[in-house]
Amino acid sequence: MERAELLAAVVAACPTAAVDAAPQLPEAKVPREAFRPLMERLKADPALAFDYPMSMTAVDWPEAGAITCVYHLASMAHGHKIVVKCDADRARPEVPTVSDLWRGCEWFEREVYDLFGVVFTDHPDLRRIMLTDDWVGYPLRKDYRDSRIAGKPY
Amino acid sequence: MTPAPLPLVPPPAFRLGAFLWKLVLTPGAALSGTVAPALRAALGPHLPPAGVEAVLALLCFVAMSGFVTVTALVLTLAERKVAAFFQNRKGPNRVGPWGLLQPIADVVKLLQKEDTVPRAADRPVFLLAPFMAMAATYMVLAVLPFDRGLAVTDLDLGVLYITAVSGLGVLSILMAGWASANKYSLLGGLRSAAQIVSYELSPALVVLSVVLFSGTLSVQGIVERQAAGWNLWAMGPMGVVGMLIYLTAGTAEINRAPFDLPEAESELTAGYHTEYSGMRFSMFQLAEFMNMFVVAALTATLFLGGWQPLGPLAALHIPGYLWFFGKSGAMVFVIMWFRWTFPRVRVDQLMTLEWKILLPLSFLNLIGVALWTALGMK
Amino acid sequence: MIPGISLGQVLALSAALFCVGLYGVVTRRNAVGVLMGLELMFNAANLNFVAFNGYLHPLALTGQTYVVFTITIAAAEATVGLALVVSMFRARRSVLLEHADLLKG
Amino acid sequence: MTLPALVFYACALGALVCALLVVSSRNVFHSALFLAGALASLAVVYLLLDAEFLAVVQLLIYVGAVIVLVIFAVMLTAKVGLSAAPQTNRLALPAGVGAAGLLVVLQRWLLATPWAQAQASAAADRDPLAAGSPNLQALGLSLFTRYVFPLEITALILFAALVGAVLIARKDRP
Amino acid sequence: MDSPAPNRAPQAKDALKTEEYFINMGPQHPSTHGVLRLVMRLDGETVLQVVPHLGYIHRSIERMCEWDVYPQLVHFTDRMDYLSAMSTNWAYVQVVEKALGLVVPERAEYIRVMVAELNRLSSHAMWFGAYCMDLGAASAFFYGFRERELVVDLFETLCGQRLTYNYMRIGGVSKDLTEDFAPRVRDICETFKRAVDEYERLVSGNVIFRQRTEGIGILSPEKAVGYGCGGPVLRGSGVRYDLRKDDPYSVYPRLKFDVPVGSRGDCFDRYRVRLEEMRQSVRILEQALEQLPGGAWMADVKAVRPAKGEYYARLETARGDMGVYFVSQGGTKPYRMKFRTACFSNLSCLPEISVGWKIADVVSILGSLDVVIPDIDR
Amino acid sequence: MSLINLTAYGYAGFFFLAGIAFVVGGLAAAWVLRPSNPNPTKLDNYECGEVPIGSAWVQFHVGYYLIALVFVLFEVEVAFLFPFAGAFRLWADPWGPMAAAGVFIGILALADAWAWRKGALEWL
Repeated sequence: MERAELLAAVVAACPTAAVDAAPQLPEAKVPREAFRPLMERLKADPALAFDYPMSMTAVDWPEAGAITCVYHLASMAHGHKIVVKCDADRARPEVPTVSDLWRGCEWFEREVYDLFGVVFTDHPDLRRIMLTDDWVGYPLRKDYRDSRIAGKPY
Repeated sequence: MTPAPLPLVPPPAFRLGAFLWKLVLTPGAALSGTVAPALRAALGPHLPPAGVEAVLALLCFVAMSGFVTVTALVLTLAERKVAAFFQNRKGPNRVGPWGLLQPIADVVKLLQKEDTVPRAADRPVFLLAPFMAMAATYMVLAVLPFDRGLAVTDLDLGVLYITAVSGLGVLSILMAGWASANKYSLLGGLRSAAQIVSYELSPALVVLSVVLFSGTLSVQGIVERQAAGWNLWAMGPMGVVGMLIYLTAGTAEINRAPFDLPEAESELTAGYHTEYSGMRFSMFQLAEFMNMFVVAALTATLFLGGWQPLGPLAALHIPGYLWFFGKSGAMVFVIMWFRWTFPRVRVDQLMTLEWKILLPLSFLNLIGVALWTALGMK
Repeated sequence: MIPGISLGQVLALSAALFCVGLYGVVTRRNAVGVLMGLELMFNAANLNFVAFNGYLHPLALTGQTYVVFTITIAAAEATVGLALVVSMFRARRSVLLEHADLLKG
Repeated sequence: MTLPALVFYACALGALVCALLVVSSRNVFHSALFLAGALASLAVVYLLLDAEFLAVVQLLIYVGAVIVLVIFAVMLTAKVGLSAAPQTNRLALPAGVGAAGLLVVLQRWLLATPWAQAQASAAADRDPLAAGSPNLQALGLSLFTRYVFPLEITALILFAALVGAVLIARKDRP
Repeated sequence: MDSPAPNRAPQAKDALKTEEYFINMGPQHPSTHGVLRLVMRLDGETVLQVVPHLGYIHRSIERMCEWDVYPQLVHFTDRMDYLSAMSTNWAYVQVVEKALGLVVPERAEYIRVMVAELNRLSSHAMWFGAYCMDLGAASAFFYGFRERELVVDLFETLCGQRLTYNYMRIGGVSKDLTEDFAPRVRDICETFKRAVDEYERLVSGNVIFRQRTEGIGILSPEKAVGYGCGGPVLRGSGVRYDLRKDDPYSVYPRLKFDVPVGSRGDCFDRYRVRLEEMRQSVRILEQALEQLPGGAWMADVKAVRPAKGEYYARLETARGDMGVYFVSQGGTKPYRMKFRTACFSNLSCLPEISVGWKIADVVSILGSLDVVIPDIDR
Repeated sequence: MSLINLTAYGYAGFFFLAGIAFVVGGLAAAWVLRPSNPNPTKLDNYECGEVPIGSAWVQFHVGYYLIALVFVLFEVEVAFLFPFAGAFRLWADPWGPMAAAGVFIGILALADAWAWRKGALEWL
């Protein structure tokens, strides 16, 4: 599916999505309520058939007070790719999980939880994955400071 | 100018070889069944019979300990060299010429290692396990027939004794595995025990078939019976099958690769001797190496005629113990060959192999040998 | 027969082993321990057979033949007994005999 | 004292001490090891009593096989092996007294019996089948001719034991 | 964990329930290939659950990337998948080049293809050795290393490093090929053609090897895709998906090669796919050598300041789908850098596909996934 | 006097002690040379660098026990067959004993077949 078609389909599925065909990959930014239905649609709709979780991560935007979860999805059958974004409130970051749709997202989400502190609701096994269980803070947040590395990266 | 004709003096290497050959031949003739009677005769007038036997026993102990030490050193080096041969590399080559002194260096290293006992361990059992391992091995070594009349002792029930005593080694493994209070050790020990006991059966049945064929249980007697022809072919097709079963199951019984599950390092780190260090560990290792030699030697004894020469080669008058060591060495090489070429089998596959293939096969083999013998007796 | 040892002495050893085994059977709380006591008693009996054979009929093997059979029976007893212990452990999570009231219903 | 007598005393002592430890040790695993010791000592006694085949079979079956089975059973029920609780029940004292009493009675009785007389009249009833053959061959000759029937019965018993044991051990909750 | 039922091993059948217990495999364990810790819940030797614990060598590379300018970040990528560092280098420079809209000289593209394929060869050869080692075939380890050595030596002359190459640059490669590069690559191609055949002869047909790998750890195609697996793990499950063909980059469209796939998704299929990939890499190398153009090996790069925006690019490393995502605010340093590594996703399926198998099979399955721990932990 | 050669067995028994003496020798030599610096961490059980979870003396799977169980019965069978094999050549007419042994083996083969079918030979 071409970019425009793809994004049209996304908008059809989720009218609140802000789509953008300009960047490198077609992109759709959805509010949190619409996020989960859209993802289900992306997986289930045979015309879209996004079955491959390419990547999933988050970006911290302290000024905007948001942590943006970024999902890169691909379709094996159609060969198209899409970026789905969903903002989480930085103060109380919560995003519904999609690990039941793409099992690979289970660990991706754990990593984001570990390093950004985003809670994925209904995630089956939300534990820290890289850091120890008693670690304090979320190292990939922009305001994270660690006394051991503070000020001096190396 | 023509070059001067070469002098007809054998090259030094040849002379050295001839000298060594003489050196080997001499004790062979002397030891073959003459040492013990001579000593008995010499000591008889001076000591009570028990004293004579005590002196002899002590001599046997010293000789056997020397033998064990030397064999272990040679086998460790051989193992590494064979491994290197199979792996496109040189193996030990720094200590001494061609790395020949490497085992000495190993021993020195092991001697200097700290001897740790885990806090949680069952201390007395933990400390005793290596003793048990070595004692069981020594008891088997006592009946190995190195040459005609050259064995520590020749029992009427020789091979049955071997079967019984080699089963004692399993106790040491269970002791070590239990006492270490370590999961890998316990799992390794249990696996090992199950494996050893399972693989005791088919060698026992193969030994039975040899006993049936030879009509004697004495190890020396079995070798004597093979003067006319080695059991390998004297027993017909059953000889070959029996030897293959014996060698396979023997390899499994001593926990060598590809059946080295008890110490499968990719699963259980080091199995039952995970917690052992230094000399205590090396005693297990030593017992394992000696067991490998014992299996090789018994294969040679039961099927390849032990110290008997190969028919037409009897005219060469090669001493029997050289035949024995040659055949055992060949079998040792085969066992090492197994180890360095095969992947490790999985534990349930291992059990399947014994209980569903080897055991029925060795029963059939036994029946075949019985028929063969009964038909041949007329 | 053993030179210097009378039949009575061998039988005394056997009797002592029997009593020790009996004590173990009666007192052990652990079912495996009880079975071990039983093994001791079996062996005391075997020793008797062998001793009588060795001392009184040294040229016949009747006693020894008997012992071959009793060893077999003992082995069978041990396997079944230990299987019972294992089964009991599964059912009760214990091998202590005071917990073995399966028949009390 | 002759050397065999000395060996006998040593083994008798070993067997007795091991047996006592079997019934008194708190750790069941240790008990099993002591049982192995006691049975191995008895094997030596068998040997002294001219029963060489039995001696080796004792090693083969008891020490090599039954003990392994016992140890496996201990490991299957391992927690018990660790408990610091006493391994004896409240019958310990009366049972001890009873066993000791029985022992005393037996010993008196045994030592009072005129064994020397019996030994003197020891039958020279040589087994015709075993004439001139070593121990094991003689046993083989008689087992597979005269005792064929008990032999096959034994096989059936082993069969039954195997079936029973496997069924019992595998059975899940009652 | 959802129901593991469809993937249960056939052996684990009836309900001989005993106490379950836990065993640690790792972090210091011979077969976890680094510091990975697997906590296994076992019933006997049957695995009921595997819980991987990661992060033992987490270095927070993603955060460190935020502190450095773009050209300085290449060396971080060396330290992720250190066994195919050329590909990880490339994955990073590729995305920055895309962000800059930089056209890389054709020669540089060909050089990149060649070093990446060489690196794939060395990585797979090493994997072959390590996997056989996991299965207990110690000798095969050295066969894999023998061939890998040629590649590593070549890289050493090319860029001075044997493992962490730091060879790629934004806009090209750091140095041109050496004089002897072409003949040595031809030599390597010939060697690998023979070597892969030798691997097949030595290992593929071995009964024990087949028993340890066939039907073990089956990963269905749907599962493989759902877990985001890539590379040989994905293709072993029968999904014909190779980024070199399906999401083409660089000059791969000009090169002819096949994408091998498995049929059942078991360990053996993953093994076969990797061996076949080595043959295909040789093909690619030969064609790339033929087509190698002259000219510059480095573009003229002025300043690396990608325009504000987000960029994602991926390529096929030896282990699978490596994606790099970064957010630029227009400066000289990335605002956020994310490496989506192949091993992270490939390992994530381990808990599911190892349930119901034996401990030994977990080793086999883990080995067949070919994980490099620093690549997971980053 | 003994019917059997006790001296021969004496050597065998002595070699049990000899094995122990050998280990004593080796350990004594090591005792002279080896260091001893225990510390609490060193004396911990090895569990791949982690603190062990629970005791190692957990209750094990019944599969091990079943294997040992079948083994004991076969070991008894082997013990019975040794006299048969030893005496085989002494029989003028071995067919009778062979039949006896055949029945004996046959019954136990049935037992084996039963155990096989019941899955007692399946590993864990």
